Amino acid sequence: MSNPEGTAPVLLRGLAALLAAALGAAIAWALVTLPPSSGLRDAVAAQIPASGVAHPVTAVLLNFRGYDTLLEVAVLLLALIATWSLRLARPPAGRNSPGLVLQDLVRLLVPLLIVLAGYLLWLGAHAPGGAFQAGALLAGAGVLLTLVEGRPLGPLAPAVLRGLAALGVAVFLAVALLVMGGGRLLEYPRGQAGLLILLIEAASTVSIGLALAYLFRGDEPAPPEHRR
Amino acid sequence: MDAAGSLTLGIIDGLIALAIIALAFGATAMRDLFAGVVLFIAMGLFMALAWVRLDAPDLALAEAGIGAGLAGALLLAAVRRLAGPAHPEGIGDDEQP
Amino acid sequence: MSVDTWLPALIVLSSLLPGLLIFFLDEERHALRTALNMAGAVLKIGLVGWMIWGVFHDHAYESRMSLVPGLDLVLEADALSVFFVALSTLLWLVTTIYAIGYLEDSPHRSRFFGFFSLCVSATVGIALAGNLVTFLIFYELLTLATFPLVAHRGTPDAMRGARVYLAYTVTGGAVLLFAVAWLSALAGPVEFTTGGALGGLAQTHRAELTVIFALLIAGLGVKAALVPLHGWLPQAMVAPAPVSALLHAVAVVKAGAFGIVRVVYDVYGVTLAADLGVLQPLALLAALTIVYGSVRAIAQDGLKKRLAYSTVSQVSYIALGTAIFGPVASIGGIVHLVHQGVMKITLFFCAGNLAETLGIHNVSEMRGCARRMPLTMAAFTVGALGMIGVPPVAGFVTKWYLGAGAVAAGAEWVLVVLAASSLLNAAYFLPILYAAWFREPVGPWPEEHPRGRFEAPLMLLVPVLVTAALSVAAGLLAAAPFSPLDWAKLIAEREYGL
Amino acid sequence: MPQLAELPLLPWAVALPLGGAALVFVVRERAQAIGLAVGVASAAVGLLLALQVATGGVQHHAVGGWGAPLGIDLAADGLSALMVAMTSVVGLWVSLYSSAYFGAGDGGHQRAYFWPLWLLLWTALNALFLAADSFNAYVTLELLGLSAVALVALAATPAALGGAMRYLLVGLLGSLLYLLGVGLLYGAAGTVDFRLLATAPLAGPAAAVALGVITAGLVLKTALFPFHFWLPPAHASAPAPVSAVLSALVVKASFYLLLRFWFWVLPEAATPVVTNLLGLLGALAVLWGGLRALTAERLKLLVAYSTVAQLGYLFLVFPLALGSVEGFTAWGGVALLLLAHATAKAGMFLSAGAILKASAHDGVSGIDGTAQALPVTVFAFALAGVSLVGLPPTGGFAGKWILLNAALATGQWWWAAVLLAGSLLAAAYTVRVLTHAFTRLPGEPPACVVPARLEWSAVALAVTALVLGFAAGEILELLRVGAPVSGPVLMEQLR
Amino acid sequence: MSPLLTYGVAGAVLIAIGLYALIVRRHLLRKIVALNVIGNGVFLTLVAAAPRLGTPDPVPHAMVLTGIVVAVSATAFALALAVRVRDATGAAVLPPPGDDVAGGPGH
Repeated sequence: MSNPEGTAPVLLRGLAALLAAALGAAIAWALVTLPPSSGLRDAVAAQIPASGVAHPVTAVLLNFRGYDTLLEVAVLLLALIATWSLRLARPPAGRNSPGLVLQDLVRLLVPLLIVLAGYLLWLGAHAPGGAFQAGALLAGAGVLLTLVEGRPLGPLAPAVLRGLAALGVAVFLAVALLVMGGGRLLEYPRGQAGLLILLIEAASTVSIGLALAYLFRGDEPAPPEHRR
Repeated sequence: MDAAGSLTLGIIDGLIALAIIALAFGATAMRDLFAGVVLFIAMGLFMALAWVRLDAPDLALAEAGIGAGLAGALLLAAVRRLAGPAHPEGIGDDEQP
Repeated sequence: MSVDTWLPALIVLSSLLPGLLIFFLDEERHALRTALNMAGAVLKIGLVGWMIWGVFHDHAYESRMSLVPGLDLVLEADALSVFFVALSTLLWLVTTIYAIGYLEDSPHRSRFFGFFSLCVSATVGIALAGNLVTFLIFYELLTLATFPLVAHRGTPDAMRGARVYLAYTVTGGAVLLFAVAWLSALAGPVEFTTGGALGGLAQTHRAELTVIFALLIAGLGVKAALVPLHGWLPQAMVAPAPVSALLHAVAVVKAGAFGIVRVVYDVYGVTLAADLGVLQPLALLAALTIVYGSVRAIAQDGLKKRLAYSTVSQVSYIALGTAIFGPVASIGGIVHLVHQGVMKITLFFCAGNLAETLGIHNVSEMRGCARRMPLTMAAFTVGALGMIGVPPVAGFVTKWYLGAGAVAAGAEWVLVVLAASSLLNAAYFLPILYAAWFREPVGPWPEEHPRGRFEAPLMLLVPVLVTAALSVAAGLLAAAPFSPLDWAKLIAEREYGL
Repeated sequence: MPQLAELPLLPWAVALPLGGAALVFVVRERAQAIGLAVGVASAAVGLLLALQVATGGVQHHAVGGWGAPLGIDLAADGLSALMVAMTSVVGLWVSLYSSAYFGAGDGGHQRAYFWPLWLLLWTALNALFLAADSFNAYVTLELLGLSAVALVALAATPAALGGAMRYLLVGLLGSLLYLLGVGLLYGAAGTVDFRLLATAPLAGPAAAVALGVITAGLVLKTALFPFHFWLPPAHASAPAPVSAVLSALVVKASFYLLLRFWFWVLPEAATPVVTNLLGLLGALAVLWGGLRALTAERLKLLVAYSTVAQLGYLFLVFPLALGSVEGFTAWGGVALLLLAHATAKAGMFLSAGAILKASAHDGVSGIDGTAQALPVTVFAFALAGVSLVGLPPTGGFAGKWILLNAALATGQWWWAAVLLAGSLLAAAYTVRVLTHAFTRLPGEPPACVVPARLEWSAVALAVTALVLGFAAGEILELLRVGAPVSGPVLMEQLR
Repeated sequence: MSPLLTYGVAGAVLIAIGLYALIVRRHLLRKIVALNVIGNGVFLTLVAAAPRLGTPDPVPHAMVLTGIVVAVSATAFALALAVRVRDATGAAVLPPPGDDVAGGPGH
């Protein structure tokens, strides 16, 4: 019945078009009529000195709204677990085997990307950049390696691999709870915020890069039933 | 800045916006999946431009790296997998024993 | 925290707890199960006796528990409730004995007796309910507890009968729920009070009250098997004999009738009901049911089916008596709660014995069976004559008071109904008696497997004789203190404030 | 032992399952044991939290010490506490059940992945119920949706994978619409904190459109008729414990957010047209879901459609409680129905899972005779059914009674009629299952051994649904903590 | 016309385009692309809706950054699931819902 390229009957298309147009119009209308406001810009600016970083977005991400980011890293880990739980079949290997040129290019590129990632991570404290951008670069390196070697990383014990994937959540949560003590979750002690944020970001970068790269690969290197 | 400058900027903004819209439409309407994905990646790059224009360099970086780059790579990989033969057996369709 | 606040709850628990325990008993723990059953039944009788004495001396018993603010579970004892409690307690004892004998070595006895006890607990709860919500709760519990009993055999037509039964009762329950919720939304939690609980609304909400009354009767009428809501009763005949006996004499049908009495006397108050003009239609409906049931009964060959239609007819005497304004008729209706119970349970026990010993299921097979099973048939005869209204059996007292009350209330047409129904009763009972006593048996019995030295095992025989004796006693000793009639008079006096 | 009031239970209710999820993912060999332990601990924290709110009133926790609007707050009022407690009770028994349900049959694959996914889902639920911040709620919503879909796909049958895919697409659309609304509200009010939004002067097209898209997205996720199309396939094809969690908890999460926005943030936006429309859709859901359950061929599909119907009841809260002076009656009734359905439906799915192990095939007619093979499990199913029907003395009855009172005392008898029609349909499809279960097969009952944990977890949940009927008073007291509506529990016209 | 408004309206249009495609297109890959288009539209709207005065408000930027990462995670999983569905059913489209045929193993 279902030809993949097929589409829905005309009536449905008409209704869908109507619905979509109405929604779009409503949103545009809402935007046009929005009264001007400065949002939380000034509140953020006022607290930047206490946040441990100079770059406002990083301050919001890792300090003011760090709890969101903790859950966000969890979402990424979840995506990896969920994808692995599907047990995709390996894609037919060897097809479009990379040429020597590409392989050399990758050998050149990967270290560069890793260095660049480290730089972005460090930069995030006071300029655009940070864990996610850096993680993306690491993931890019992983993708390239997957293309030429079929896997983003050298041979790793499955448990170690999973450990690295969960590192971001683990460190983030551990810090959040340790600083809580008697006080509040993620309430960095004065003065140590910058260091702790860097620690969290470093761990997250590794996990983000790893997760994204393995999401690209699709299946788990050593799914349960291959053990024993 | 002077009126002419702001006007040109306004025109540039309009063009970027139009490009995004056009690419989005193409990405969802293209007959050929691969072409659609390519258009989607292109749209991502224009999104990055838009973020720059909106004074959001962080988003520009993230969009280029993650939104366009990695999402694009994932989509392309998926296109390739779907083009390949199906694996009806997957790795065992057995349910809970 | 005195015993006064515990007694009603204890009376319910005295059958509930054994029932719950029995569920977890192993099939083979025959002795322990019997012990639990009997202990519960005897204890209950003791407690009820105590309570009757107290109520007779205007002692008040009330157990109250609040579910949510404005929604209380209330169990309390008044003359009417102990009347019904006494009936169900007594008959539960004999029925339990009978059931133990009847169900020997049939499967799933723990399940059966568990639900059996739950069923009685629910009935007692209905009797003792102190407000409409409590009544409703136990009324629904009764439905739940009886469904597995009807379905007990698990055969296709048992399941069908059970489904029909549930369809009727659950729908009736929903209507009742709606009516009760509506009334509570108007008047708050409706506590049963002698002479009526709705005084406040009498003038302001006449229309609503009339509609709600109709809904209440419709909901209760399903269990009370008022025409045209009686359809489930003949279907439920697939249940084992003890269950049918209980359903017809005590539990389900009686719960419906009792509910009607409660609504008329203790929710609306007979005066308000008469004032709203809702009694006349109820009386007509009851009369119609009486005649209709009797007519249908004649046509039935299946013994239990014939008895079932006879129940449809007989139970409506209660509604009829309730619906005729005036203490005398009320006495007739109320006292029939008990009279019909003992007589009808006798008849069903007999039917069970006949089926057990001789495999007789149809009237046409009963020729000469009295010679083979004289005791059983003697009891059957007593019950049948009682139904017809032959003195001195209990049924006569009922009809006498109904007639007198009707005349007193100036509703002579009721006499016609009574006469007609008596004739019809005779028409479907006398042929049975004649055939059983005076005709020759034709050939061997369908499937004869006598057990024990007597015509039927003692466990089956004794209950029959006891209930038969009770039917006679209720008639003979009607004048004695604490006789059903005496107690019914007490109730009527209190209701009419005489 | 520190005072209950001092315990930082809100953050721990999120941190505990989250850490547990990461742990069982890494230490796969011990996933079962660790997962069960974390489940028990999380349940304990959740119940303590409810106790804390009941005794100490509304609880707040300013994450990072910044406080709204700059930072993110966690908050627990009566409603949140009840939802967390519900999650704890259901989660506890589902964890126990799962520890016996997922064997090593497929190389332990399902077992290895169920635990991290399930604990992440639990994290998402607690985080969502405790979020005082609408954007944070968006993140939890995504966490919830993805883990739920992955758990459905765990069944790995074509039906399950298709159901999961549809579920995922609908879920993502729903949460994107929600995010859009949150963004617009931020533009209009400059905050995403629920309390500040409630006090902010929200008006104009932006607020209206925001509320519109938020409602659309959440209604989509709550599977309100006619957007229920995705629910039955997903819930019916998932592994039994997953079905239980989905029907009992996951759909309630998006409904909870609906309440947050309609009763706290923008109650003034409620017009009779809107509230009655939501109520009407709920009524249609009750009828349609009931009818489909009555005709469903497969047992678990029947139970899934029953969920569609039961969710319909919840939407009666809008016409009956929103903007009415004595809204607490309907508010409490719906809350009770919600809890009763959570426990009863979870028990029903768990028992269905056990029954299907003993039955010939997954059709309703395939379970003939299972009452002999698995009396305990069938008893659990029946008891759960009784609560769904709303027969006394179960929690379902208490809720239904209070809701009836709200409808009739305000003269809106048609909603009462819907409640009764729904009860009759529920009775019909429950009995349909029971008659099959009780039908005695010729010969010996099928010999069948099901792990005791499967049977008794189901019983425990069904019994909880029963007990709710007696705990109704206390529950309503807890619900009053920080409730957006007031009034007596039961109304009386002549007061 | 300020850039905010331009891109905001563009965002609204993207949402409309994506919604239409999500409903109408059959192929799962297209539906997933459509969702990403909606997502980008929402992000644009989010930033466009936020502040109107002077230098930008970093909070919506952080929110959108979170949104982008969540979106890519969801996309990755959705694509994997789509491939799995294709493997199991033979076609990369949604199987019809009302599949209600009894039979097969009890559990």
